[in-house]
Amino acid sequence: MTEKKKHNVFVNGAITPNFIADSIGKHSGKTNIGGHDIFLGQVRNDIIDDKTVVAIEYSAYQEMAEEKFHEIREYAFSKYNLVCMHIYHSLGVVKAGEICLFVFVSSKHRKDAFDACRDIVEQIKSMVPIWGKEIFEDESHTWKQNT
Amino acid sequence: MTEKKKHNVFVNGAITPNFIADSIGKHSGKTNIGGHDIFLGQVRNDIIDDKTVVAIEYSAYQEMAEEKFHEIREYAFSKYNLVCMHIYHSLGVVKAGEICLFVFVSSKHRKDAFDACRDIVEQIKSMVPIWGKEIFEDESHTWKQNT
Amino acid sequence: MNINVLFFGSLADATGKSRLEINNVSDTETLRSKLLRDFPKLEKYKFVIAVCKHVVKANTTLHEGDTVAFLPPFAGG
Amino acid sequence: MNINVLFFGSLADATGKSRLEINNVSDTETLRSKLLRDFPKLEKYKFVIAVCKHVVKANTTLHEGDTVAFLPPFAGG
Repeated sequence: MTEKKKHNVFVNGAITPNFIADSIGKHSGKTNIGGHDIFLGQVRNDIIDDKTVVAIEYSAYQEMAEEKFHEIREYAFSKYNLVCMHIYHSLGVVKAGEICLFVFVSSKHRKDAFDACRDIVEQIKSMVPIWGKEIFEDESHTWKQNT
Repeated sequence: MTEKKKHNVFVNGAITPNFIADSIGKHSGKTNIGGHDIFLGQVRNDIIDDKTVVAIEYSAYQEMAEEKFHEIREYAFSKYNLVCMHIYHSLGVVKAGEICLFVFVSSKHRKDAFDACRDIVEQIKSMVPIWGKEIFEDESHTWKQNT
Repeated sequence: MNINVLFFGSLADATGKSRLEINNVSDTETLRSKLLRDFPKLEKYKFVIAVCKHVVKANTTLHEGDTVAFLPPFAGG
Repeated sequence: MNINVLFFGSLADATGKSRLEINNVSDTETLRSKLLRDFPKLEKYKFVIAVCKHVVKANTTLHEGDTVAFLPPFAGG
């Protein structure tokens, strides 16, 4: 058990460009950072059986998800030489074109940020209990499947 | 010679978080995008021979740099399945903690954005005639060397 | 012995419930069999089982107050 | 025959000039030799030569009005 504080990962609804800008701006005091890698997941208007996805409604097993995000964080800091990292994921409805995932990794040299960011995104997709209900124009739905 | 318009890559001074937010926001209409990868280069306050870097002053052989950025862009679109990409690089003085490079790559599936973004950053560093004068507290300087 | 059962995502759709309490099941295999009898639709779904927030692959003994979650394939991001 | 010469970054520091015009040099090797005589400090610097915005590795014939740039190692990003 570590005493490191757990960060609040879940955000209600879409993650806005202004939220991302604020997050970037907060790093200007950390002058040992040379590179940031940011991954943003955006909701696509996929067409499934002739129906267009207009939004995804995200839900999670929150208590378990928070433990998993914490493990992913600890693992990333142990494996890569990072200055800091942040993960934000939407809950609730996110419309097509809006952002649902924001992974922000900062390091002295770019290689660590690139390697870690990609690794973290893959781990989020495979390890964290989050689901997405893909909502169509006619309000019917299907459950999102990750590839 | 392609007729594709050349994008304006150079920005005077630092690239601001608000500029990045505006750029992200402009992509909400492109609902075939599933993932964005963004690389940000930030000026570090490295210590060189006991003196601290407080800023980097960037200069470029602009006409040649613009051709190289164009080649990098064409290559990225031919090699990866991208929806769009943007590159911005500072000219002039950028203080430690401020952002000097913004590479923004968007694709349907995350793998293309990740692969292309990293490739583009490496190509910018190796192929584009840009130089950085590292300015110390006492106003003396040295020339930045890429690793 | 009381066990708290949670269903998420498509499994909550299939069962019409997001949580329920079950008595007198001693392990996860017994619980799985009972729920498949009560909710035959579950047969069609892929899922994993988490006991107290840890995914278990093998049959696992349950204790009073344990929370057992039925989790369809994750789809974050 | 007029050739435009450009110096960038540390090379502009070393020569004290960012551009100059040179007459009567027929190729890049002749130009390089002449500039190393005029600016002996350049000996200490690493650089590549670009003719009309293209880096040339081998000796290259020059034509009236060509721009030849002396480029120290790139350091963008």
